[in-house]
Amino acid sequence: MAETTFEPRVVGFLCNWCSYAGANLAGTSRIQYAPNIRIIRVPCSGRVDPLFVVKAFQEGADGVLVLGCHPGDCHYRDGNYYARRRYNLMHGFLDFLGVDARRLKIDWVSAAEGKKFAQVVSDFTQQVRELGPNP
Amino acid sequence: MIEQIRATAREILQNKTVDLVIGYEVGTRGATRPAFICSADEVDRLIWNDACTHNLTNYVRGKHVPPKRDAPPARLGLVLKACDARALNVLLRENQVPRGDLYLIGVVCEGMRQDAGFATRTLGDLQPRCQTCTERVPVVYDSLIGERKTSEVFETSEVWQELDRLGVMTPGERQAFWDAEFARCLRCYACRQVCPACYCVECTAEQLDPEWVGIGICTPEKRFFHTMRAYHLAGRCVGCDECARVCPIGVRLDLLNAWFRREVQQTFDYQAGIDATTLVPLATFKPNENLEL
Amino acid sequence: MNFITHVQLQDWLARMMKDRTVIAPTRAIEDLVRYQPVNSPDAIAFDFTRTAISPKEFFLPASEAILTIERVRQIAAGSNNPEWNVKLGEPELDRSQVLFAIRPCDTHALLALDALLLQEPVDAYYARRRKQTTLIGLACEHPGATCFCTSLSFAPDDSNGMDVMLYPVEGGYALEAQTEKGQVLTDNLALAPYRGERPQKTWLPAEFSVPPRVVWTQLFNDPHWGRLADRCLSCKICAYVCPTCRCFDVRDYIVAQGLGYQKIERLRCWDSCMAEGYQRIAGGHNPRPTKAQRLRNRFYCKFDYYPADFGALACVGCGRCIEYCPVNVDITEVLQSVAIKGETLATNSTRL
Amino acid sequence: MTRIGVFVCHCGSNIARTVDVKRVAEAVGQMPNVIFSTDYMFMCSEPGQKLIQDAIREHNLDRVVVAACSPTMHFKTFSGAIQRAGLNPYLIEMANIREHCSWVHPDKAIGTEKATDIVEMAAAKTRWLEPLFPRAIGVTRRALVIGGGIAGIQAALDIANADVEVVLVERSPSIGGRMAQLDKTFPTLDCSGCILTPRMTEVAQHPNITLHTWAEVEAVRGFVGNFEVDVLHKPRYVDAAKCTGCGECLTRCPWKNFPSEFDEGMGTRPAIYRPFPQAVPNIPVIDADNCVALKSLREEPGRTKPKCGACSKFCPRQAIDLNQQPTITTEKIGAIVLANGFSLFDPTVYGEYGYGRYPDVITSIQMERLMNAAGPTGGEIRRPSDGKHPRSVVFLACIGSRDDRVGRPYCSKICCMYTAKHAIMLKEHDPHVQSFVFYMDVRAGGKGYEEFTRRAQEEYGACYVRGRVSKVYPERDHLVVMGEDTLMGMPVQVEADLVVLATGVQPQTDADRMARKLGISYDGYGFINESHPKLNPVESNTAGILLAGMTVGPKDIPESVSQASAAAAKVLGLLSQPTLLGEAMVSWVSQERCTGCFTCEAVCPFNAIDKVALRDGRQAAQINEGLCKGCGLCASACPGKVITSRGFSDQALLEQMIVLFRERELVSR
Repeated sequence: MAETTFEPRVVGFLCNWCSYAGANLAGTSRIQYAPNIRIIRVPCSGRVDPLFVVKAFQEGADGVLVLGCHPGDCHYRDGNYYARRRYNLMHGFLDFLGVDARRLKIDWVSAAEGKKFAQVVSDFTQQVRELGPNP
Repeated sequence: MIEQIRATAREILQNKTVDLVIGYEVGTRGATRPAFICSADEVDRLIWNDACTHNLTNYVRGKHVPPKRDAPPARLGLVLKACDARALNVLLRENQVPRGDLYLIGVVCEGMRQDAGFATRTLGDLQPRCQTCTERVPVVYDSLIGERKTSEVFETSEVWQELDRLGVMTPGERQAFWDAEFARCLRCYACRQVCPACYCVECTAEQLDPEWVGIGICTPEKRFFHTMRAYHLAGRCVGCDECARVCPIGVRLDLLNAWFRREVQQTFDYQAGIDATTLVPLATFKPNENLEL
Repeated sequence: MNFITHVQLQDWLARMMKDRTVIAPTRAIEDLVRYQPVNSPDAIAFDFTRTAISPKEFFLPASEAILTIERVRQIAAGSNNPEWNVKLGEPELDRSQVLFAIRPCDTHALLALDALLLQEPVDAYYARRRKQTTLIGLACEHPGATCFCTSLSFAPDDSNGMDVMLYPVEGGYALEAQTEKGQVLTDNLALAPYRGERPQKTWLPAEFSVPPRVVWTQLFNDPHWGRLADRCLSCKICAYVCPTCRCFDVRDYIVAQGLGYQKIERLRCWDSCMAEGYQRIAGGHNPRPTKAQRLRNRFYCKFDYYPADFGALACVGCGRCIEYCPVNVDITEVLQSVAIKGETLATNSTRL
Repeated sequence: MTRIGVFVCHCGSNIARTVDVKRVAEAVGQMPNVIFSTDYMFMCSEPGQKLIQDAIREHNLDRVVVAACSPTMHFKTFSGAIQRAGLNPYLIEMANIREHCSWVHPDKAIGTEKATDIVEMAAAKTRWLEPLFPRAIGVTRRALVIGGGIAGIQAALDIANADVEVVLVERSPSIGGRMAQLDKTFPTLDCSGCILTPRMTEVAQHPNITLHTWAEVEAVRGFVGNFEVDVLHKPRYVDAAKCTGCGECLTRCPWKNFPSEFDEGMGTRPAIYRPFPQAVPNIPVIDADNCVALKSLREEPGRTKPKCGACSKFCPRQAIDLNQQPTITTEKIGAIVLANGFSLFDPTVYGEYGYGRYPDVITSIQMERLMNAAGPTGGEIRRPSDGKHPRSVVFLACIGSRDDRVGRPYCSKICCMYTAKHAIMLKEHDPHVQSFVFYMDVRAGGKGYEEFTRRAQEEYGACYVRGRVSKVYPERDHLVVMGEDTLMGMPVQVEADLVVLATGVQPQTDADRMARKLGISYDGYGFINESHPKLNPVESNTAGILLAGMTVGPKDIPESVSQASAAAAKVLGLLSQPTLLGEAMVSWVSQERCTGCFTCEAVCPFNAIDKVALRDGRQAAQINEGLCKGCGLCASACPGKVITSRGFSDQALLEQMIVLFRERELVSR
């Protein structure tokens, strides 16, 4: 396949209470975004062991998005604070292992941020598209 | 120093403070190896030299768990270097052994040599971790043997330089570097077995439901295994570098762990094993911290 | 016996590389010589005593798909019920290979493995690789620091099992084809005959002898095993560098699936009795739960069970396990202490 | 082997317009384990649900995928449907092909491909779903109310009147809270004390209410229906059983000039005091920091007789007990109402207004005390510096409200109203007073509120100036207020005898600590998060902990009272059940593989990890299913991966990825 038609495969781990609901809102508001993302619903961004991300890259994902509630708004009080620490480390470590750091993004999307969700997904997909397939 | 170690071991064995002393002895073909001394008659086997590189805390859990149900757990005497003491603190913090069942013979360490602990090998230079070690005296002990000498401490070592060198590569180059390293790996799991902080009842790499890591001895599985191990050691690795020492084909595992140690130190101002109470950075948080994502 | 110079040897190897995979000792990293497929004679490391990893990986690969299973969903004409059709496949094996500069001890190990794996039921994958591989042996010049083959009554210049044997001599090698397979390879080499004597070396004298099986049987419950295992890490280094350790694990993996399609591979991978979970069976029971039992099994396998079952020692004295054990579990030390204990037992029993 | 049924919904044209529903159903039908797959116009309709139930019976299905809308929308519908067909209600997964696909991707080819993936992922996940059974939890029929302000009082009374026992914990010496400090209430100008004190007395006398004042909640353990609450009783140094509240001690105490907390520093109180005359309970408390007797005992080791003994000497009942120690009692509780109130913004942050430097710059709550007939001035409005009756009073609104610079971007909601009330009351007290109000906007939403603020301006002549004040500075015997009238577009200067800062509302200073004790979440300011801001406004996100009053955010009295009653209703609903059903999607520890490192315990936000000893003496973690909320933090933090997050197990999550990425080879039939 030619480089120009490369469509990245993006896995998104979305917390059930904020980001998944934010994606729902994007839907009810009919905000279009890049269709490349495949969403895995998790109870909390703190549920997403960074090893899932490592595994996703091993299995062939071109990009991984982890979205959770804004810090302080976690449905489970602290979950995203832990996620923030874990991904702060894991981001750098994947980069150290040679996975381009731009292939992993963690961000906060609330249930009210349908528009932001669409924006984050589209921007990230474009970024990964430019990076090309995950070697 | 050897005489003091023997005297202490003799005393704690004789007065029944401990059931077993774990130290070092002369092995075959010039090797120095771990020694397990059960009675005062045997203490003369104990030695101390610059090849006592093994991190003996690795044996603590195995020896402390009673072989038979209802048997009292063994009380252990342990010859302990500065780095080992930090590893012990990690075990203490993680409730793996009660402090009360241990008698710690701290030794002031002036650094260990490369290629130590193996039969027939000639000792090399000071190990990289020892070149930059500023600690030398264990953070925890019951009796301390030896005196702190003023020995030269290097600003940096080959490990940190290598980290810097890898740091300026492109992601692709780094991936190539690690692929070459992991390609050699045999999956003998010596790195895991020798690690005092790797004590899971069943390693994630060997679990079946789900099977995080397949049994295939191929680079993707090996890469995942080493990534997982390094991540699980984040904030827990004390940098004894035993994993790199024992690796029969020289995979640079010390670099993986050193990366996390440096990052954890810089981001969270945390060093594993300094005490036995502070939570590892990944098991705590500060609500208002500003972390790059 | 013919004489071949180093240059001629390199030419010969280069020619072989055209239609065969040539596996030869190479320097993988500094201080680590290992057999690897090579594309040029220049990559070959000649200055080695013994490689770090044994060449068994070219007969029993560390990881090999021994079976593929494809399932395809189909609906037969005139039927409404879908069925999953199963197609089995066997792996294609590598092309013919030449293993260059294999040491006699490693070939002894292959002979020992043959005793098990070529006996019914034959291990088809091993058998095929054995058949497809030509062994060019290289006699040892100096004993390595941990070598002890002579104590096991093996000779470091033994040509047994080799297809072609090379003996280092002044200015080159003395070459001798041992088998038909070897003959084919050496046939069109225009070599001068080797006039000298077959080189004789003085080898390390045997330091000990392997205790007889009866001693092993008597010592099975000796507390010594527990003390020996104290420092053992339960890692698999000894088994993975060993030329005769051959244990494996088999598991099925879905490697591809789509709608109406599934492809499964059956992987056979190295494993070792030193690992804690190796013996664990369904339901969780572990017949060898302690590392003392596991370490003991390693020695019993080599010197008691295997000789009894297959007639060959499962140790060839290569000394790799001694060299790479991080905690100095030294198989010669074990053998010697078993021998001494055996003698004590014998004296005691005669007294009685 | 699992037998999966897939049901793809058209949702009218909502899905079918941009997703080829039939093709999705057909494609997914080719997956291994998928036994049955079909599409239907409206799966959630009665016939749609019947279709699913029939298929379950006919094809012996044991897992169900419904590809339709978001699970937040219809999970309960379909979960109920399969349960009625005899399946465990947790053996279902919803594939969200509407919100996450058909509504956002107009291209039908793309939509169909993505929908197929989504349904495949769901089907892959169902293979790892297990039957789950929520546990029945016993319920203690007893409620705890934290905070004795009007919200707490109301909640306690409503619960107690339904014949349920209530424990009310208040940390100050008396209940009454902020409302007790107020003079009048807007917009009716009822006397605050007159309407509050009957309720306070009712609390004191209610047979179902146990009142603990001068007490604090120290620790909360357990879970809904089964809380254990440690209550710390601070020493009063007065034996409550003996004290009659005669007040003799108050008059006898020789040390009388400590600033009164209740009067916000405008008046004084003795070292032994009650906050205000109508205090409930009417039992004084000794200020341990300032009492000479207690100080002497504390600071001079060996001293047995205190330096001063005035109160004990004159107490007719010998009720003074200087040896009292703090005690902790443990209460068994079924549900908790948190009504711990609020604190007021500290206006010293605005240096330009001179609060704390100029005595005649006061806050509104101090103004309340000045106006109150029982206050330090006996209800006469005298300014603090020289006791003069002010002629010109300037009110500054939005002090610590709607101001990002001080971290308070929200509106405190009540300041506009109480400032209007002050302007009116000032005029009532003294017709010669002119008041000025500097405001940003007048926010007067509420019954009779707008009329009230207009009255302040129109009937009582308060001069409202729209604009921020830039500076307040003293000049001779008055203050000068410099500001800008943004409506007129010109700077203004007002000479004021008294400046009143309408300070905003903020969370209790220790709100975060309280939230952590209770295991509930709070926002960036420290206000407690509701479980849902619209639909569960009085529930926290921990079951069994309800919220009332300002702890959630700014509110006026009627709102606080109605929220308190709502919380009480929720408590009663909860406690009326003999048993409760717990969360089913909780974590589970495989104990034989647990190393006992208790990393899970460190990260669990709900204290749901118990330590248990195994038969071989090892310690292992165990999930308290009553406390666990199923967030899965423990599962992801466990280094040995021995914790399973039910409903979101590692297998289930991995399988969704794997089904996506294993090399695609589509074989058509």
